[in-house]
Amino acid sequence: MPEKELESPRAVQNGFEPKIVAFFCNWCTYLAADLAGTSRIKYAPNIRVIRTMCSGRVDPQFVLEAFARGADGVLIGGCHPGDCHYQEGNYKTLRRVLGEMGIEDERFRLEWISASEAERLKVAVNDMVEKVRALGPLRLEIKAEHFPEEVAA
Amino acid sequence: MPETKDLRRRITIDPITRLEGHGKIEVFLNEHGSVERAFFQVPELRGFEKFAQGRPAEEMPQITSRICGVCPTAHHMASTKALDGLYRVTPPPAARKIRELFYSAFVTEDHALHVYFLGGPDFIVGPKAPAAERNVLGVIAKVGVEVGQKVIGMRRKLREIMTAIGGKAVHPVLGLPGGVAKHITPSEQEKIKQIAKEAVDFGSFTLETFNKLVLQNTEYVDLIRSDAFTHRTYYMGMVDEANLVNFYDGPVRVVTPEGKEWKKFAAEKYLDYIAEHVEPWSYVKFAYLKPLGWKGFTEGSESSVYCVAPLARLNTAEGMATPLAQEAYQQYFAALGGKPVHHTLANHWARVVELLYAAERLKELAEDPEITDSQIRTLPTEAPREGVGVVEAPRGTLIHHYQTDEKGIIQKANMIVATQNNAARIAMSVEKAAKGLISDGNVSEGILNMVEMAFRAYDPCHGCATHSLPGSMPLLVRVHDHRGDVQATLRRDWDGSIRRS
Amino acid sequence: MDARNGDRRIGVYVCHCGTNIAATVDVKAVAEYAAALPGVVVSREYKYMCSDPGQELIRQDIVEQKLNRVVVAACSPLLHEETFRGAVAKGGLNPFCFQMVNIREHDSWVHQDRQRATEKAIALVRAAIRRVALHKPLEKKRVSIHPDVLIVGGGIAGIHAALTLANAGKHVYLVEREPTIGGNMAKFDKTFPTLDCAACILTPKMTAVKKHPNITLWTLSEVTHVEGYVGNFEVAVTRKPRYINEELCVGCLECIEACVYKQAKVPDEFNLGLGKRRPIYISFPQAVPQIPVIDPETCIDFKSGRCKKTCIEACGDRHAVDLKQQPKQETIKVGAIILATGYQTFDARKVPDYGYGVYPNVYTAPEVERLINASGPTGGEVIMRDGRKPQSIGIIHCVGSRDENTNRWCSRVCCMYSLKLAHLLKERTGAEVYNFYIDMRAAGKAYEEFYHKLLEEGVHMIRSRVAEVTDWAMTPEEEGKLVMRAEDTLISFVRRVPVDMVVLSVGLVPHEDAQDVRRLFNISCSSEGWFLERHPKLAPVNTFTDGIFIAGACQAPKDIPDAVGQAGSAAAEAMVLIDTGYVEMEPNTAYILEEECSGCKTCIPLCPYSAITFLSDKKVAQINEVLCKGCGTCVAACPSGSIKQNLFEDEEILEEIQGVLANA
Amino acid sequence: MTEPAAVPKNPKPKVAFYWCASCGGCEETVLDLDERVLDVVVAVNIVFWPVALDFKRHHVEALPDGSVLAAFVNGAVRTTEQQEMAHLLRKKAKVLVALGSCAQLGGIPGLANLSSREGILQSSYCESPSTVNPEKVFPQTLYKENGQSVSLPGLFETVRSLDQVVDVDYYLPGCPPTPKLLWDAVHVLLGSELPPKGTVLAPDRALCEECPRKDTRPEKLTLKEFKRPQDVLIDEETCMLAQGVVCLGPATRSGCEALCPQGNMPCTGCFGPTSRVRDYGAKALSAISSIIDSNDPEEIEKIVQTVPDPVGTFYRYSLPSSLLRRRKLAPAAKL
Repeated sequence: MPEKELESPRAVQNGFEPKIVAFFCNWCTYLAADLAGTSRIKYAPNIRVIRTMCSGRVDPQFVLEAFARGADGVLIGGCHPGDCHYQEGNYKTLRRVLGEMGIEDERFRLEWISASEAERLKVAVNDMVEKVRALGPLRLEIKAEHFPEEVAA
Repeated sequence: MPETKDLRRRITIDPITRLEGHGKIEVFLNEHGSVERAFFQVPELRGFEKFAQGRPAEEMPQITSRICGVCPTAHHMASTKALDGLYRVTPPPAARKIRELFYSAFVTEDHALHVYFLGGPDFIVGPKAPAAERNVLGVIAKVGVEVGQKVIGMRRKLREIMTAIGGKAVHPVLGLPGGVAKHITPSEQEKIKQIAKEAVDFGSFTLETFNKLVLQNTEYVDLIRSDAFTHRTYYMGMVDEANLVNFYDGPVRVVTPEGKEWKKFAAEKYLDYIAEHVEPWSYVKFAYLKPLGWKGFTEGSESSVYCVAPLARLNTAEGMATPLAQEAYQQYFAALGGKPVHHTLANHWARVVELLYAAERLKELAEDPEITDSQIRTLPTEAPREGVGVVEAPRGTLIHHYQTDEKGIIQKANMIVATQNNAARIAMSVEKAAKGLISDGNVSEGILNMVEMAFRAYDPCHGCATHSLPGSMPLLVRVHDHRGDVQATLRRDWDGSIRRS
Repeated sequence: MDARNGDRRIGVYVCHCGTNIAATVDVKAVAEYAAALPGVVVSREYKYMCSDPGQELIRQDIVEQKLNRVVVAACSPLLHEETFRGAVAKGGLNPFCFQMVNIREHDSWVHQDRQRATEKAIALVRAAIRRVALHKPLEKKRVSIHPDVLIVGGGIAGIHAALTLANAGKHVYLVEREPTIGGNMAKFDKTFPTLDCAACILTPKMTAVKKHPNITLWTLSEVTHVEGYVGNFEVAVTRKPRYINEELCVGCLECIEACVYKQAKVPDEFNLGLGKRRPIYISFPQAVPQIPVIDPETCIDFKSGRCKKTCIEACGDRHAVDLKQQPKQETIKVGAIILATGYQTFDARKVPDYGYGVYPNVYTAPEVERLINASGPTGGEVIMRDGRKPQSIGIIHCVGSRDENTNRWCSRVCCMYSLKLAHLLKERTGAEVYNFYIDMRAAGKAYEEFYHKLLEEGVHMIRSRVAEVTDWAMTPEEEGKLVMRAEDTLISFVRRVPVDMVVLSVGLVPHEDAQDVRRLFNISCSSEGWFLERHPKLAPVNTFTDGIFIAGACQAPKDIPDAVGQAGSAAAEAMVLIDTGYVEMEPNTAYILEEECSGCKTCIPLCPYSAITFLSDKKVAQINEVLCKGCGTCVAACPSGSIKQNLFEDEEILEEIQGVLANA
Repeated sequence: MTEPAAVPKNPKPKVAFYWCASCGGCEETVLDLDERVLDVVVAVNIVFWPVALDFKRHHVEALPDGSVLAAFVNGAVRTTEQQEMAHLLRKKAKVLVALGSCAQLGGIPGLANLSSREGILQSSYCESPSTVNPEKVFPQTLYKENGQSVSLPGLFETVRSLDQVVDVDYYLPGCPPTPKLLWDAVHVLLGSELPPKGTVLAPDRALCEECPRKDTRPEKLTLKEFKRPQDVLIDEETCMLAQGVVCLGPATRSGCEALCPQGNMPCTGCFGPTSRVRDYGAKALSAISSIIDSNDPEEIEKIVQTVPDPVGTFYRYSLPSSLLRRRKLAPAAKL
């Protein structure tokens, strides 16, 4: 895979840089991120934004997939409750499941950020990056080749 | 093999049968070629006790039934009773009866399975018969096709009852704290009555067949009585207030090798009487009588090894609660020289007696007018704390013990599975069989049969549902020299053919 | 990576956007990286992808390199997604076989570290490439447009938009919740900077509205429910009873005179409580419609039922007075909606230091507008609540504007109307007028000139934010006066200015029910509560909800010229929509796999647009694709994965997730 | 079936059975074919079935690769032995069938992934109240006693579903699968054309489809509280969810004919997800929590708390095959 070769060694040099997958609602948080751009508001480059039309589209499977594929954190950005229709019940239940699975609360966040709240976006992102950095890498994936080593001595 | 050769070897019999994985026997011969040590191993652990933690108590009847797919009903019921205790609720009369009816259908079916499909072939067809015939097909050949159909049909009908009442025959969903999930409709009752009648006839028929084919054959009786299959141990089983065999409820009674009552205790007190011992060479834990302390794999009243299941239950009780079974019970002890009976192979006969009892009990309950009452639940009102549930699984006393928080979430779970009670005695039987039969390093097919029979008589949990279908249980003996190299392999295949390589 | 990319020929285009992107992101590295990924046959970087040559590049490659998928990494898709879909289509490829990556707003503009910004760009591009490989060709659905337009709010903006559309032959419903249209402008006396009389320029437009055959005017009415989507809105309007039949009334106003209340007792809303009216009244002489309204709160007949009903007598055989009138529900279909709901003024009580509501002679600017208005409660004479004429007047700017404690925004109009009021007050009373300002903001045609005119008139300008208004006299000449304490920041000297009258130039704030209105029409608000435009520069009258436009001060504080200008362009936008005759719907709707749906009904209550119904015959759910807005909530919730969403299929999003994390 | 396998008169298709970490319930299903069992026995030549016959590993090794028509493997993979057997059978069988929830999804034994191997050994051999083990003796993979050594298979830290160990061709869902499904599967596999690889041999709709209670669920069902079965008298006709009882039917593949609801208890999801779902628990989770009736975060939290054990509820049978697969191990236990 070319992907490996092009992987920059920086993360290694400068210590741990959290990888955070962010699902942003097209009409609210995604716009807030655009506004942050046009306003040249600077924030941590650790988030990777995936656009959905509404945060309600964020299937719990997506969150799990992200963690399973190596994300250190997942951020969901939606409109304020009542506007957007993300099922907060899903979020809260999923949070409990993740807790049971040993994934700390700080790694999974739901933020209501409307189109005009670029500042709030910056604060949320930076805050999350710092908290996840403090937790360290998640490293969930159990690589198949590790199984033999797993056997009880 | 030259005379002068050092005969120190290892014999591996693997797998013999399966309890949570295959059972495995390692036999070590000394330089004279006689057995020095035999290990009976259980090579897997699941850890239900651990992952029960954090689960809601009410889910345990369904989760723990997955310990065993052959006797899920036993675990389901022990667990459900533990929940009654946990929430301190008493099921309404109808619910209690539905549970016992359900359970009786299960015991009838499960015993029938073993008598005809598993243990049966050894006797009905005969231990000396060509192995190729020693399977359910052989049984059918011997007793006739229509009988064969009858056996299979009977099992099917009993499983139908279980499905109707419990949702599923394997891993039922019947049990709730303080009752059962579903009531029995009058039309269902009629159906059950009908099947129950057939079951009783079937029980009597089975007893006759057994008498005819086994007991009137002195060879068999001698075999049952032979020393190779005899251990003088304590016996444990559940009894009702009249000390009669009961599968569903009652105190646990323990008798000494001499047959005297040693202790009689309520399930809640099991920790005072039962303890488990760990050996580094097996994943199974060996239960023993706690007050006596672990004395190793020994017999006699000094030993703390005890035995459960049909043989033990009959030894423990003073009779059966139903007429036909009571008759059979007396006949059984008369024929085997009084109580207690120490012969492992007598398990098969005892099982037939119990089959009859279970069928009769099923009939009684099916005919009980109250069984269709729709009042089947007592809703818990008290905060859960701790509960112990015990039943007699076909394979012996089964105990579930839960502690929860005030929300009813399991904090600690402990289970003593039927076969664990027998684990020590099984290990002894295996070693004794091996010691008695292997000398001068000669390993013959006989050994394999005998060891197999000794083992199978217990019908260990996961009693290898299809053990003998088709063919009798095949075995492998690898003969190693003292360097551990394979020197010879002796195999009896599923089709009974013997090969040496 | 993925077999599915096997038959894919992907073109990747990384935009420099001049230096906007290239300065922070190593676009060359990104393009090179992309070139090496499976399925990618072309990977280019270019100065301006959105330029004609940039788009031509894509078209050419599609033709020559037989591309079947395209990725463009540039600015926000909300800006140029359509542009590039167009370019892709020009190349003969389905426009949805395309994915846009936002490496400007979401990357180069918000990060400084070049290497990490580049890594981020690489991750996003990798994800887009993997995603686009799964894209399916899609068709936009055409929906015809209903030609009528609803305008909410009958202020100057609403009026102007209504007339513009009506003159262009469109039928307009103009809904106003007050008894008359005219809004705030109708309350003004003169307008800055030209000082022409508000009534003179407004009332002709108001009557034009009333007369116009293409305008249905509903006053005392409110929109209560909105359903549907662009081109096909269904709107419910509640018309409150006026108790005068509009069809029968000829506006002779005799009923008012005939009221058993010989003189007016009720505080008059239109005059902000400065004057009085009868229970049956007309807001102001030029009110449109010229039809009285009965206020059931104060009318004796409504309270006791024992009124002589002189109004009914007065009306005689016209029988226009109808005390039994009930609220009326109207349901209308419209293709477009213009919101021109305006603003309200800042509540001066929130700044207690200025003593509004405490000292009777502290007024707000709107009150003064009425006070000096010829048709106002005092007939245009400036008489204070204590009956005196002011000798000296202090005007405080920026009350409720540019203030950390209240509102941070500049209300834009206060400076100018303060000057206007200064001029008018001086003119009417000859009093000394002091303007306390923070900065003088006179940007606008002839505004600065107007400011200088005022300076010449000898109005005192004090650069200062007033600390407090008090009646605590410290010197004899302060006795019986209101003392304004303020630091003159030009001479940095604290002054105490005693005056008779204080005028608070209150700022503009969103209506307190703006949030409800916004939810009703499903549009967004800025955090301050102003309605949010789709783009601050390029789409100032559009909202994020297609077919709904905004005009006037509901979007942000603005003066009359701006409000009218914006109203015009909102009308134009609506016309474009209607004259096109149809709209193309984004194809990103959800659909249910009928063969797979188990009919569990989980999705039905979740749909915010009630687009899901249960087919009782087939026992499965079904989505109405025109009602579906593509939010995808049902897709995420469907427990058996039997609902899919075009452009946002599970597989596409999962591929994107894996893409951004491929190096994790 | 009664002649030696070595010299078959007319070669019948070879079939193998094996069980890994399972309860034997799947074997019971074979027996529950009842009279049809005999037909199966006649139709095929069973060459490996540890519960019934002992061809040891090396006998299977001796078989030519791909010479076995179908190998049915049930149970999750927990021990080195099970892993080795899975690989071996894969090699020998044309078609490998994961039989039952444990093989398909990890099953109930997969709940062990909520704790570490260490935790399980501790609770079994030390913490259990009935266990007397002062010297803290644990079973050893290799145990030596005066020159004699016996071995036990090693336990993996993580329980896995069969397809996480070897390539699986077909799946037969259920805990256990119903005899009907097994019977149909046998027919399919003996038949001429095989379904596409990876097919789950059961209907691909959710359980509500075949639930007798389906019509009693209101179109707009929202809940303020979930009830635990012991706290409510469950009506025998009405939709479980409509009664506030957590039922996973909407997320669970059909094929069992709604046995549990017919036993008046809710579906717990043993048939796993439909072919369109990657993570069963995630979907079960949205099936349940998206009917919560509130917009107030605190109230929602309260309602959510009325599901006492989300992981155990939504992942009861599928933890190993879930996207996360196991509880994150404490760094100490990490590799």
